[in-house]
Amino acid sequence: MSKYNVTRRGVLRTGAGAAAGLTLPTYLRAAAHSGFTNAPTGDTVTLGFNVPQSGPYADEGADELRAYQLAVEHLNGEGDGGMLQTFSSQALEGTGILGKKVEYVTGDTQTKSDAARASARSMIEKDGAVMITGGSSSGVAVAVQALCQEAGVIFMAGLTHSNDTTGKDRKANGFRHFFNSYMSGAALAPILVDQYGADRKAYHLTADYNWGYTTEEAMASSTEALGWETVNSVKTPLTQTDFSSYIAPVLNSGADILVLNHYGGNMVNSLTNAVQFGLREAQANGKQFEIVVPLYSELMARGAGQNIAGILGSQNWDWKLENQLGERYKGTNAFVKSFGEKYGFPPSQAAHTCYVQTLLYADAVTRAGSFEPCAVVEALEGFEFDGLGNGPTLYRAEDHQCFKDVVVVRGKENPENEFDLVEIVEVTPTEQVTYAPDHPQFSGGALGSCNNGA
Amino acid sequence: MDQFIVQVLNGLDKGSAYALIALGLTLIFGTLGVVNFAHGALFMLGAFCAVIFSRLISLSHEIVDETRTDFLGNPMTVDVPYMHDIFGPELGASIIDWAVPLAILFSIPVMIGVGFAMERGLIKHFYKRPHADQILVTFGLAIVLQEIIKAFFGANPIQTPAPEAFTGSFDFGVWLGYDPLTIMYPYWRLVYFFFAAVVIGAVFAFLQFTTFGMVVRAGMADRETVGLLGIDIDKRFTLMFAMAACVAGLAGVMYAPIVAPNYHMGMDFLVLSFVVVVVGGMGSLPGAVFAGFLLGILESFASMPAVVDLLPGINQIVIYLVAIIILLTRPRGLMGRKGVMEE
Amino acid sequence: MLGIKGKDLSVFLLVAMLALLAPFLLNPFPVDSAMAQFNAGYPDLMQRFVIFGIFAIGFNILFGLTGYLSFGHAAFLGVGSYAAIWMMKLVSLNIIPGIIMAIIFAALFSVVVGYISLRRSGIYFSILTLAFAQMSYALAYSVLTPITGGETGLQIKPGDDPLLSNLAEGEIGRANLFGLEMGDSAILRAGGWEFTMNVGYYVCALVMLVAFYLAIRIFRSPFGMMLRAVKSNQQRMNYTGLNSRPYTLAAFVISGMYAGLAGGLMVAMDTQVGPERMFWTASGEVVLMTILGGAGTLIGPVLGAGFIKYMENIVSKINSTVLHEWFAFLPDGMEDFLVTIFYPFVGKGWHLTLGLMFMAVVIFLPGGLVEGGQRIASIFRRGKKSGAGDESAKQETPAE
Amino acid sequence: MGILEVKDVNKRFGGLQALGDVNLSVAENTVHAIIGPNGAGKSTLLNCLVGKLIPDTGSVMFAGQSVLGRKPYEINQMGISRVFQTPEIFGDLSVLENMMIPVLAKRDGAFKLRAIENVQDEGELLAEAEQMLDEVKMLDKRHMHAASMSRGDKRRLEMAMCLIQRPKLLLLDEPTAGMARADTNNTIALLKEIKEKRDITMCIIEHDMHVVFSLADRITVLAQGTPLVEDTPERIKGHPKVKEAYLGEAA
Repeated sequence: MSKYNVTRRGVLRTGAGAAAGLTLPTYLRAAAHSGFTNAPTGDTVTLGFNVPQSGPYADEGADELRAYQLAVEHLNGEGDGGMLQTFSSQALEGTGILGKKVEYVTGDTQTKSDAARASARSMIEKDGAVMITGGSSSGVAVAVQALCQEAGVIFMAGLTHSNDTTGKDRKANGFRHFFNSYMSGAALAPILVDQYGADRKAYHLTADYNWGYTTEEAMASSTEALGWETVNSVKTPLTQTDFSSYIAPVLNSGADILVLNHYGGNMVNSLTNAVQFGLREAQANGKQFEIVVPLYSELMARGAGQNIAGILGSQNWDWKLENQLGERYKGTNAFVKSFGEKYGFPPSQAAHTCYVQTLLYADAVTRAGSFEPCAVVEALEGFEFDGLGNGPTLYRAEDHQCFKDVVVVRGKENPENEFDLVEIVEVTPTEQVTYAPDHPQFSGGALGSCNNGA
Repeated sequence: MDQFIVQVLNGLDKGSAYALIALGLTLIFGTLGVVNFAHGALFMLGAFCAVIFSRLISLSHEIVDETRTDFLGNPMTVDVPYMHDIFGPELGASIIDWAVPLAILFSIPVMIGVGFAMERGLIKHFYKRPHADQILVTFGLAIVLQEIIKAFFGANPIQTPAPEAFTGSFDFGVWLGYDPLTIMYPYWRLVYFFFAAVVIGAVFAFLQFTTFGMVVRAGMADRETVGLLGIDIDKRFTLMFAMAACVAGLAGVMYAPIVAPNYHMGMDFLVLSFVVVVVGGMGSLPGAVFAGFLLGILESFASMPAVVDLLPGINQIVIYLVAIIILLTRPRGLMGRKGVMEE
Repeated sequence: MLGIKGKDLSVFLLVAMLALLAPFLLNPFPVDSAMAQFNAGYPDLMQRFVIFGIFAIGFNILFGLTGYLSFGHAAFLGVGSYAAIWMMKLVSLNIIPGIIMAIIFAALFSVVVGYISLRRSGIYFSILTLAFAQMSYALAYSVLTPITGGETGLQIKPGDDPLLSNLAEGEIGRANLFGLEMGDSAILRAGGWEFTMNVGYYVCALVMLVAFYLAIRIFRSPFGMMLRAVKSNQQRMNYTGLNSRPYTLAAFVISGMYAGLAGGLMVAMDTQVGPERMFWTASGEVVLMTILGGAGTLIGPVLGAGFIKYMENIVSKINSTVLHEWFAFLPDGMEDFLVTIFYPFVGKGWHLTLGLMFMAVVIFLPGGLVEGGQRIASIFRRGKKSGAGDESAKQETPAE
Repeated sequence: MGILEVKDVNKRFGGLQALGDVNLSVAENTVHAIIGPNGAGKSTLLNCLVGKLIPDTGSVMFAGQSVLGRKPYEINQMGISRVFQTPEIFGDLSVLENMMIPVLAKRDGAFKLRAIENVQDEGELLAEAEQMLDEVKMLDKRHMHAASMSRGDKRRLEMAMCLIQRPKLLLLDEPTAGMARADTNNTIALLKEIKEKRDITMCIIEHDMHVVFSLADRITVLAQGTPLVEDTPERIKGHPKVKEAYLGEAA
């Protein structure tokens, strides 16, 4: 088994206390360790928040970090407690985790897998983090998840939407609360058909990397199942900034729907270009031309400005859920309130999923009575909960993916402020977005067994 | 055929941006012999001139609107731009609407100032230093400029729309005898193309017909001789640098509505602009412009669905592939002069 | 000793000492102290120091000696990494075959790229190498996904069962050297200090010392002299009966092999590869490391690599909480003030500090960090014996 | 039969006839000077001899072998060395290293990968290089940075670098151009010394008649790309055609 052996601040606190005045160095063999990687033995526990702080997703990373800081406050019994009151599991009491005060370290993933792994390794090896969480892209999530599996710590994914994270690259030590490409497709398709009719021809522009592929596949298969036809799909380079040459052929391709399987800056630019080329006003096949963006993000909606108005997409969560759709989404308001009061604006879905993941981890540790990864895995597998803003949710044991309602949203025509850019169209219930663990879009992966590390 | 025409237009449009950036870079690179890795950052600063200017003219004061509430349930505060107070709501709104074109006037002094400060404060001391040192110092400067912008404006792209009058598309097809709606092209992109043509023309005219330009061209050809003639080339080089910064900035200002500016857009263009300059040939202004348009058009063609189906991935690599082929067949790029940056 | 002598030998011994004692030297602060944030003596970062050191040493053989500025060296690192991980997935979890394959593939690829690119010189050469690297990156990211794993890259998976390893069903293979796992560490504690001696690090360090030793030999060899002649005057070289092309190509391939070695080691230490490793910024990074440290000097590139990696991994982790901890002893107003001053330069602002450091080094230390070291050394020496004999020593080894 | 035989060489640049039917024969162990007014084609001819340019027609034979189509380094390996108008040396290297490179090139050929051996271990070659430096009175400067030397020293170093390869033919392209009188005389003395001490053929392109008449055994006068006369210095001095060529230029 693994012999990841690392510095542990927790141990050292007590160790240093005991060793005070000692001059003889103590020498430890890796094998002399029992238990698991970074077992916290002092009165604190360290979590690692690994988010993009530079590069295109830095703002999203900053929002994730805000949520983490809020979660730590709440876990330590500071602030108003946020979702702790609404969480269906009442194991957490605001006294840290298992009585240990929560401390955290931060790192910069730069949205590059190498940098993200370097940062995560430093958290594990230097800072003694017992759980790593965060990230804003699937490449990073998959890379860090694999690292955590090897090292024997828990990975609670941040924003990662590719099927692969809990599909072919799933890992026993990794968990994803965020929804995925398949769910976006399954949630959006019925509503698209409902809004735009079943006789539609779709043209896909797809970011040329894994997330783009899984999203395109999910969108195409779920819409085709309901009668749509996929006219063409074109891959666009990740580094593209001007999409004009990809957008221009769309109008004359016979398609009447454009699906932009893009995220972040790609999405902002391709959508802006599509609007510039008049696709919003165009008519095709005697119908109004429409644009669909499968994965929405508030921050990117802000970047897209007016162009996002009227465009359908899906989200993991939205801060208006409880206000508009009631009790089922309780917890939303509690979180929005504490976040808003601390930072002055409502949280993004990235912030929400990160906050929830931290709480879920803390809760699982508390219920398991141990920080041991395998115990945590066991506590999280098949865990059903409510009150964290998404309604009743299941952490499925087979692939460590959360199953919950998916929010279908539309860009607002006349937003009142820069945080009110989307309106909720409908919520697709859990059953409709649930799939079998061995669904073809998720095949080829195995969780393996949980790893406790050293 | 109609698709072909659209892609030519796209290519010209992309090419305009490449050509403008490469033109400025060639002025610095070919004239002053400075490898300027901060050139992308200058382009980015130009785009942010548009952002800053539109923020400035939409500066507003808050009025509490009791009838509405915000997301926490408190009374809503509504922003009213000062422009509305000064010029009345209508004229004020249209001034704000025209922010990007007006930002040109704002950006010219700003970019000249930036270029001037950069040359006097930093680049001047690096003319005689090895290229490696120039790379390091300008790269450092680029990072610093980027981070300053990031600190103020965040990492997200900032939408900077073109004026209302330029939204929508021009129906080229009708014009060329095709059916309506077959060849549509956005007005703003046409504006960008013409703007680029004007700027490029102005730079060439300036270099061709003024004494200043003649001295600079002579300096590009043989710096030592011009120095020996007793002409104070330094002062002219400062101006030259400021002009190059200004060209990069103008390219950025007008580009803002096409691609929403973000703090690292300069880095995205940096490598490409070096490729364009080198493919055009070191020290050749027409070469840089021509290469810009050539690569823009080829990139557009390569991203046509039919082409991508035939050669998967060609859209990813076409620029580099073409660059390799050109540099192998024409040792000094398309129009390069001998001996410039060959050691 | 070992065929090197004088100043070279002392530089080599110094580097060897630093490398072997790194776990101690890099952890100067007790773990519980506020300054522990600056400790860099944990396995991952130490490994990165030496791996990027190898990369930069190799790059310097090309750039420092011949003056040919390659802007695509990260491609060789990436190719090496992909070769190594496939060896580990398919053949053996022992790192040796992986690293050998990494070097071979990087060498083959660099022969092709070098043969074509070296037909041009100066900026034209730089752009050719850049173009090859960017093409490799773009293809690895997208079209070559079946081989490269695309964006998510390649890792060792539970299903991977290398030919020469007998893994239990579902067990994830780990990189090892004849059974010694790279993740193994011994921890030494003394008082409040803690030192981690990691197997992987020492493997890297030994490889780096070999690489560094070879670099010294190359620098002092007839071949090295020919390379410097290429940089100095190609015309004279050709009229002296020397064909400069094979010399530059050999230098290019050797430095490509160093890059491949670094890529292979990277995989050996952390079994995953992603295509960003080949992006132009990665190529640019090694250029910056070399220039920052001092191009053409032996130890400069290693210093440059260490400097940049330190900034990336240590400064980026300093957040406002850490700052508050540091200044907690001050009165509240002072504390907040200082935190506000420092905050933009650390954590998410680490790039700003990096950019400022680049500018500061190139402005104040034109010869790179090595010059900084020399200046400090000369201050000390002047203290002892007013700097006599210094000049001639420098002339003996112009490319130290 | 001379060591260098140039036959019917023609070279055009676009519409300009740079060389027309040049015939030249340089006898072994003589000093042959090529003179002529500016633009007479002297440099073009020289570049054709060393492989930098390839003539359109004609042949250039050196010691019985054709040099046409060969690269400069191959031609050097055949035994032709060249001294440039402005000294071409390895400025970044020390003087001793400058001398080592031609020695190594002579021994190892155009390319040999000797990456592990130490230069300092090449005792014999070092001794040879130092002896040569001693011969040109530069031994005390052997650790100097070559670029930091005076122009005269650079010229001497360049010649030493050529001579150490023991070439059969030494081509000199205006070796005294831009030199002060004293330096010129030193150079003449050096060349005379070389001529006396070694079995070497020299071919000099020169403007300075003083140099030419002090050194040359035979002189070819080139005008408008074609040889006018070839004769001994004494007879060239009073030759009407030569006067015409030079005076014509002056007028």
